[in-house]
Amino acid sequence: MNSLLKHKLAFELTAFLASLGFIVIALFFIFSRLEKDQSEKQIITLHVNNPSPDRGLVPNYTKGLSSEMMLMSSLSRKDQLTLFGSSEFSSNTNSSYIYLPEKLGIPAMGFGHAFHQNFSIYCELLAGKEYLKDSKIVIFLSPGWFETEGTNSEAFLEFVPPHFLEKIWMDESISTDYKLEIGRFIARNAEKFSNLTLRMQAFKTLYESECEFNQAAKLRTKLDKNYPVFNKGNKIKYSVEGGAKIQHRTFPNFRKLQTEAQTIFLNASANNTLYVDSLYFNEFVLQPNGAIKTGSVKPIDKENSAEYKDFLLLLKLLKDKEVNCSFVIQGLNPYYYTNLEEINPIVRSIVNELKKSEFPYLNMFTYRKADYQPGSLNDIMHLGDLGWLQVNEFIYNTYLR
Amino acid sequence: MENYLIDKIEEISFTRVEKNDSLWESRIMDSITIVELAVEIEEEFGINIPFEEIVVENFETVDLLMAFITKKQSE
Amino acid sequence: MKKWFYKFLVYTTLIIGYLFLYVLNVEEFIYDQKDIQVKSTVDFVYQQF
Amino acid sequence: MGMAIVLFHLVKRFGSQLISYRILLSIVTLVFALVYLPKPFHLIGLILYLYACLGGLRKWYEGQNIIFPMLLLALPMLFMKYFSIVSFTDDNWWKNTPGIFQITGISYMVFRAIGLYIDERSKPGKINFIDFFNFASFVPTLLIGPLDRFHRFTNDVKNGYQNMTSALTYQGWNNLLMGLLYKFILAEAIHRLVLVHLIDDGSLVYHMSYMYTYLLYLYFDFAGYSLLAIAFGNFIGIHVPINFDKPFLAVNPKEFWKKWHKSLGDWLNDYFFKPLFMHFTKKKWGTSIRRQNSALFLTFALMGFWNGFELHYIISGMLFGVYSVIHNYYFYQCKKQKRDVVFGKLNERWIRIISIVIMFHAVAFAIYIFSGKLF
Repeated sequence: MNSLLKHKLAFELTAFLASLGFIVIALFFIFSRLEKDQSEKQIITLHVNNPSPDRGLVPNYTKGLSSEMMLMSSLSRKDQLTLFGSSEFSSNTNSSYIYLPEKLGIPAMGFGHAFHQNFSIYCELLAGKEYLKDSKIVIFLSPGWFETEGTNSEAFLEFVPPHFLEKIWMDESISTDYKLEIGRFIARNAEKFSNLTLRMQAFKTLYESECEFNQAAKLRTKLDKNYPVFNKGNKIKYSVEGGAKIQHRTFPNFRKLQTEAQTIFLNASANNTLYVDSLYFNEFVLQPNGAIKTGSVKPIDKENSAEYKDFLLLLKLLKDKEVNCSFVIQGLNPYYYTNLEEINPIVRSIVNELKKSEFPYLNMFTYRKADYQPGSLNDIMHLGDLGWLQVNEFIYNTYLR
Repeated sequence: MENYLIDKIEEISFTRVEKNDSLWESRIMDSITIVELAVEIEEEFGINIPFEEIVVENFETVDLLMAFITKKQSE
Repeated sequence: MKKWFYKFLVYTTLIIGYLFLYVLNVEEFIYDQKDIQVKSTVDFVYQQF
Repeated sequence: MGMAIVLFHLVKRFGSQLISYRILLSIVTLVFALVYLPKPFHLIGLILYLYACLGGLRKWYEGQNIIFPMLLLALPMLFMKYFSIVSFTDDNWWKNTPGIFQITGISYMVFRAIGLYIDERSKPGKINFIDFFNFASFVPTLLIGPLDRFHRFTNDVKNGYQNMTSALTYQGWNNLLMGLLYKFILAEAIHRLVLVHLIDDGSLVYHMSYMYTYLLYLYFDFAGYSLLAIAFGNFIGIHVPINFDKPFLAVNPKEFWKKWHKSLGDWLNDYFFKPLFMHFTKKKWGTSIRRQNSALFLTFALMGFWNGFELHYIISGMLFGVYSVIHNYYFYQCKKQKRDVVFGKLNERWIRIISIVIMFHAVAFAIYIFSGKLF
């Protein structure tokens, strides 16, 4: 090594060390002051004036606090059923969230619309963590979810409002592992959001600090943990209200109702052999040239399915919190879809997981035409009257017998 | 040739020029005037100067320029 | 000495800049982020088929 | 990047007999392209196209006119720029064509190829493919320059391992520090702390503040990136030319383009302005000053088109052209009348300061148009 280089090296090193030393001393001064104003986080209580209803559908939480409150109230009421589902939550009069309160006097609320998938449900339950014990929850799974790349960014924004994120973040009793998963979701989908809120960024940083080589994130997480000043925000508490109690428990004759519903359906679908409602058939299945459209599904590799991972995550949370939860696995119409055996393996895996976790479930999926009950689906994928009555019977048997 | 060049440079650049002035360095010529000079030279001496050869290395002083023109004429 | 001080400044700015921008995300402390609206940059159209 | 630098130094130490520098450089470039670039095969395809064109031109094209070679080499870039302004909604068989031309660094590669063609056209001999490949796709400068010259670059590559001296490495280190400071600290701070928080209320104040902030942001981001590219070049023994040199102290457009994106300014001067102006002068179109001004204006208009066919790029390029024309006219009148036609007998120092202020604001406005904020 020549002397010129040695000289230069010494020059650089002294400059670098001097600036490092300068900064360390400055930071030392600042932090010795910071430590003193450690204060307990303020708790913000959120409440609305109108008592939450005991029936109905909340499509998403973009309406603000009142819709969030309905979820929290529903979870906190041990007499009320909380139903999580997606596109099947249309206004069929036999839909559980209508049928159970109207016909049986059992309070029940539905939450969700299309795209309300495992990960959103996971976040909602995490936000309502303290109410989960003994809550009666039914989750409607659709096989179609598992063909997607997991919950999409738009659905995430609809179903996981800022309050939920804030509440989860500030809740120290929720383990980092659970928060990490939200960070993972945000980090993976970061470019699908126009920007990130402070809290979304915080979740992302947490994920990066734990799962990626990111020194800045690691340092930030350490600061957040040790100095509350850096972790701006307030704890959130929903002031929930008690609700109506179960009014009567007559056991309806589900068998009879189901047979009736099937007969009506067969009449209403008489113009085709696919067991699809005639109006629907004419509008969506029958092509202008007289041909009949068919559908096909993509085989799903469960190792690489984001949705399946989200499902396992949700299951882990439910087991962990000992939630009184049950599942409905919905079917698809095997007369319309020609290759349903392709997704049979993933449905079997789901069923196995549910069995292992000892959650009650109703499996309506079949890939065999022979096993398919006409009328359980109104069209090609949405529950019909018969299907809803079967679901209602399952819920009734699970929670009220 | 020398007088012609000096005259031309003075005409183009509106400045007095000595034989040993460095044309580029002392900003007598710039990327615009250098091209004009080259075209004048082309016509006067009947040579062809490709534009990529209009560079400082060939045009810095009157001496260099004369050498360049002589070289071009002999080609 | 002047050169050395210049280098000292460069290093100091680099380190402080790193801390403020990448560790602390200093804009969180400067700007109130309450009213920031997040939108999905992808439009998901619900399709039945 | 770091790994590549370490690799170069290891090979220099232990295997410089086994593998020559230029082969090593191509291998590293190729691996980088395959691993990190989104469309490595498109890139290689483009290089093959450019090389084939160059070979063909050198063999069969004997004209002095450079318009045809330029257009031929620029063809893929023209497609790319064109496709980025039209949208394909129809379900045609060619609906996927635009994607073929969206290649990282296509504009710079095309400019390098044109420069190479003109520089080397009077020299006999074949251009080695590996040399061309290294030159066209030199990774640090692939994305946004600086634009190097083939002759200079190939010389550096030829000297290869001998160029990797501790002095150059130290120079690289300085460039790296400044690059990091510019791009990741200053530009980032301006962007995150100021630019995104400016509230667009449509007022003049907003547009003014956006204009100056954007100028500073663009400068630090661009100059920082160039410095990083130079630094990485230095670390593996390549003297990448500098691109920015205190541009805001420029007193006139001519000086500005020697300080701001210098490599592009030089390129435009050597391969576009010069031949164009020479052509005008030979044809004796109009008066001398008119010829100068039209050539200047066209050169900067081309720069606008090169940035993209969007209106804001073109207008901003033309605006820079107008600046140059005004300055050139003023300069010409000064020389002709042997006095300063605007400032008169004002103190030299004051003239300088006023010029810098005027130039800075003019640039800020042109870059503001460039940003596309206005239209």
